[in-house]
Amino acid sequence: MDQFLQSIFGDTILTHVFMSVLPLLFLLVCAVVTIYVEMKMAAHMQDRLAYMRTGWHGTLQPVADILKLLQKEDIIPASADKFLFMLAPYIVFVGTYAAFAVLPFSSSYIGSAVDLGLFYVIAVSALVVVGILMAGWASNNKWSLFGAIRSASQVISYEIPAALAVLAVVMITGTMSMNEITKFQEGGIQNWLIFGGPLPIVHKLLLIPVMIVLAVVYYVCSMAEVNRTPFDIPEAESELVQGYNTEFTGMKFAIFYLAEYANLFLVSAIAVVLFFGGWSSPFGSFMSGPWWSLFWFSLKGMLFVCLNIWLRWTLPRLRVDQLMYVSWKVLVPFALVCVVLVGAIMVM
Amino acid sequence: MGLLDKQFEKSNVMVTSLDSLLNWARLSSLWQMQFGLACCAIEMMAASASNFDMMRFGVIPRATPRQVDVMIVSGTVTLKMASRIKRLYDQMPEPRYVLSMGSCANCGGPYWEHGYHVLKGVDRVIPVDVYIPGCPPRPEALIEGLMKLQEKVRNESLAKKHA
Amino acid sequence: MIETHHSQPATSRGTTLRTEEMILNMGPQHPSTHGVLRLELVVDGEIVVDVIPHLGYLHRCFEKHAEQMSNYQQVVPYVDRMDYVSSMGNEFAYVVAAEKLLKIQVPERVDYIRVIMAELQRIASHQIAIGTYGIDIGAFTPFLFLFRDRERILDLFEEACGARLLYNYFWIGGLSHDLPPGWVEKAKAFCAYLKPNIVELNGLLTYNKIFIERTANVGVLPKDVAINYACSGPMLRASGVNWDLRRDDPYSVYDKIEWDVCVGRGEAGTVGDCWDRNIVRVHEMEQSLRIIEQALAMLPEGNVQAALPKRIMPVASEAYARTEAPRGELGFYIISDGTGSPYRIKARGPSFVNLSVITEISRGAMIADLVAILGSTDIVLGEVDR
Amino acid sequence: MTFQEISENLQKKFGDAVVLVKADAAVDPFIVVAAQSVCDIALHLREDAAMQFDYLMCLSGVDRKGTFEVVYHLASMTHKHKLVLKVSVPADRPEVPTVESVWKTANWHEREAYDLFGIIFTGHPDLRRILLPYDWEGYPLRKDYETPEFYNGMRVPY
Repeated sequence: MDQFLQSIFGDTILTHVFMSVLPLLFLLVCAVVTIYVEMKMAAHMQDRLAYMRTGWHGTLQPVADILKLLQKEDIIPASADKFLFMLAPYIVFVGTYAAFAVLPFSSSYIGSAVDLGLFYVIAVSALVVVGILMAGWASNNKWSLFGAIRSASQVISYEIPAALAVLAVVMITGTMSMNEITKFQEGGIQNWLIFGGPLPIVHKLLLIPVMIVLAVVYYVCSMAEVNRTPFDIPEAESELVQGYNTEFTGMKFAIFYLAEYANLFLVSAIAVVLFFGGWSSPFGSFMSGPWWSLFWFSLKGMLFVCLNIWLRWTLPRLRVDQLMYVSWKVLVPFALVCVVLVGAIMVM
Repeated sequence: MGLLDKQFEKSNVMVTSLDSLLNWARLSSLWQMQFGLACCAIEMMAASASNFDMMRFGVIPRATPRQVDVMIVSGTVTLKMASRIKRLYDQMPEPRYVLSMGSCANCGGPYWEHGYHVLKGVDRVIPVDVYIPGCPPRPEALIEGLMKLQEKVRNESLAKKHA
Repeated sequence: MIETHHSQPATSRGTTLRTEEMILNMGPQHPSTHGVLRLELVVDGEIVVDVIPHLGYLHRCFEKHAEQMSNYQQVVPYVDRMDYVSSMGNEFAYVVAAEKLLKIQVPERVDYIRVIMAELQRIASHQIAIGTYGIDIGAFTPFLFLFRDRERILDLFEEACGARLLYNYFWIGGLSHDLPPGWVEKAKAFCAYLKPNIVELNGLLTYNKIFIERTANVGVLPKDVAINYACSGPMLRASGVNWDLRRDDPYSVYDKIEWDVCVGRGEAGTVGDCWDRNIVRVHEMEQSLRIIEQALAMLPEGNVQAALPKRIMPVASEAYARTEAPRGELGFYIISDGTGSPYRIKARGPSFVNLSVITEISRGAMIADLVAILGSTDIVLGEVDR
Repeated sequence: MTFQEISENLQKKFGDAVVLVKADAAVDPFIVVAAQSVCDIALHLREDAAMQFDYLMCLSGVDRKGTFEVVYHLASMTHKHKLVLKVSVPADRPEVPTVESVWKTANWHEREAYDLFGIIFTGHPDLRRILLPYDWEGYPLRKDYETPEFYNGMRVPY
């Protein structure tokens, strides 16, 4: 892709701009589609139709929502910390966007093929929490503050098991580059890491149960990181009104809104890369190629997004202390044991 | 009224087509304030629930006044509550609309005569765009009121009105 | 899971490191105050140290209106609007009190129809209670499932009296309309329709692991406290008190019908916790279906307006009558001065009384628990404030 | 216990504090007691093993034009009997001792009676207005109440 663009534009700044805009484009499309899918899916689970009036079955609704939010008055509460208040949504968005840069969307496109891709994603997505904390603090609203503090404590606790799950994958593949991890799993569904990866059969059989546990651990953590039910306590509507974004209006809220759904896709995409073969086709070399890999990547990502939506609209919400319990007393020990097991199997 | 509303001296093709786009966005995404006052709130809930499903029209209940476009005053406004409603209205960003749902919010309803603690119509504290009669109005009536509001939004313009 | 009930608030334990308590205002516009209740919370981090309820945001002067009406029948529409989620239950209580004052014996058909309507209303009311409780805990879908079923009940009401929410159906000495033809069959069909849906509800919400974790052992209301605070209805029964006015102080024809009083047994945690209050409501829906089915089978023929008094003119006297409304003991104290207009009517609303215990049971809980406790008391502000 | 037995029990124990026993009332018979001893009588009614009125159903204020009445509707969950107890106080000094220490539920009921009638419950731990705003003037359920023209700048009448 790099070479392709360079052949068109030459080695100019334009190439780099184009390369960096692509993830943004992908992010926006993802967010808009996810918003629509969430509302429609939730509605159909609940014997409803939801959006019907904007385009075919309301397909243009997210566009209308964003366009409307653009027109809204921008209110900054009088007692808010104005600088942080204005900055917070952008920090959240930047955190999400930056993480999209290293996602391998397709076999021939990755925004930035960093060697430490996974490390980078974990580091950068923590920026989102900073933004949320800023938002909650700057609003000068007690409910927002509650949301922000809950969010910070939640993400800190859930990054640990998530990082452990990632660590196990890194131990198997021996690389932190997201593209390399995907390439490691190429060659069909049996080579995906959830099924033990392309290892000798004994290793594979031993790895499968461990990897399934790790995938579940990672997925649960990812739900917590994007603040979705049952882990949506930072914006628990019935408790904290809207949590950290209570005081945000118009475009600022729209940015939070988009970032939230983009984040949802991001964590699903990372799960796909780690355990489900990334952009690689489940049928080996059949249906593979740059465009097919983009298709597979999006499809797998959206499937996990849908799973998330399904869970969200089915389950109630946990309480703060129960949330911590799940993280520190359930997920961390499981992940630790799995990491040790993976190490033992790899040494074998 | 939006920020750009009535900012342009003259209407022209650009303004009118922008008008219709922006108005379309506004009217098809009327987020509603999730708060109920009295009996009408139950009918409002019924209107959002599966059988009537106001979300078909893009109406999503939001808990915070900062992110809503339309406030449905669903029920009796008491004198104690009136100042709160005023504050909630003030917290809403422009463009904002108010639906007065039910007789109590319109004019005091059955409490008009002896209700020493009832505000006789929410329009005494905040401006109202659409009044929905009924005690309580059926969900269908609420949806009708919503469509009247959409009609109103559809006719808004960025151009200044010339008398 | 972790026990969060500290008998002592955390601030009073530490002496060296003292944190500051925060005063938090919840309501009158808050998603989980079920209307316009305002709670002033003193919180220490997430832990609630004290709760000070402020009511009256929906004080619609019911008692003043009742005094100003020119006859007793005109009070019924205002009674409807007290607990607007269970209007039939309110009307029932009021007409029972007025008939006690006037010493009217209504035809048996009227009594049976009233029982059927009141029990249908109880189901509808509990459906809202459980549905909004689900929202409080964070589950949105059960709410919509319950509202879908509730619409069936409203259709039945609408067919009988023409209104969806506020009916003015029970008149003193009779009913405004007889049942339309075919109504009984539809009601029977509804009973058959609802039973599997209650099972589905239990699977989706009541026995959900997270729901149990959130509600069991939370907001425990001991038996003696419940009685001292005069709690009633599901709130009282969940605390293990076997008490139901339909059985223990019978009115209308409840003594001719067989059903079980549902009592909290502490299946998921302690007796009298939020989960018990919820499960009592679920079981009461089942029992109400039993009552409706029996009453439909026993429904006699007759003229529902045969006992309507020509002029309602009681002698100077006073009467207090109480009935088991969906939320508990709903009583009306009517004083007549011998004229056609009531001298004073006092409504004893179960929500008002049940809410008064909230401070007692939510000290030391977390904010999320407070929401759960408030939801489980199932208040309707129209009745709290009247 | 029947109403007869309860009233005899009270008369024996409290003598003059029982002002009136109206057993032949048209619907519910009632007992009127002296205001200053209502708390002791209430405690006795709750504690006496034969009566055990552990449940205060309702507490209402009534404006009798010249006097105020406070009406206590009691019930016993163990014996399943009921009793109507009344206290009558003059309108110029409407003071009744609180029964909050006997039945906690009386707390809010008494606040409501204070709010709407202006009856002062002496010894009440938290006697504030409950339904109306704290800065409301007058007691609306009194028969001579005039609805104010304005409240906080808002016109009250239609």
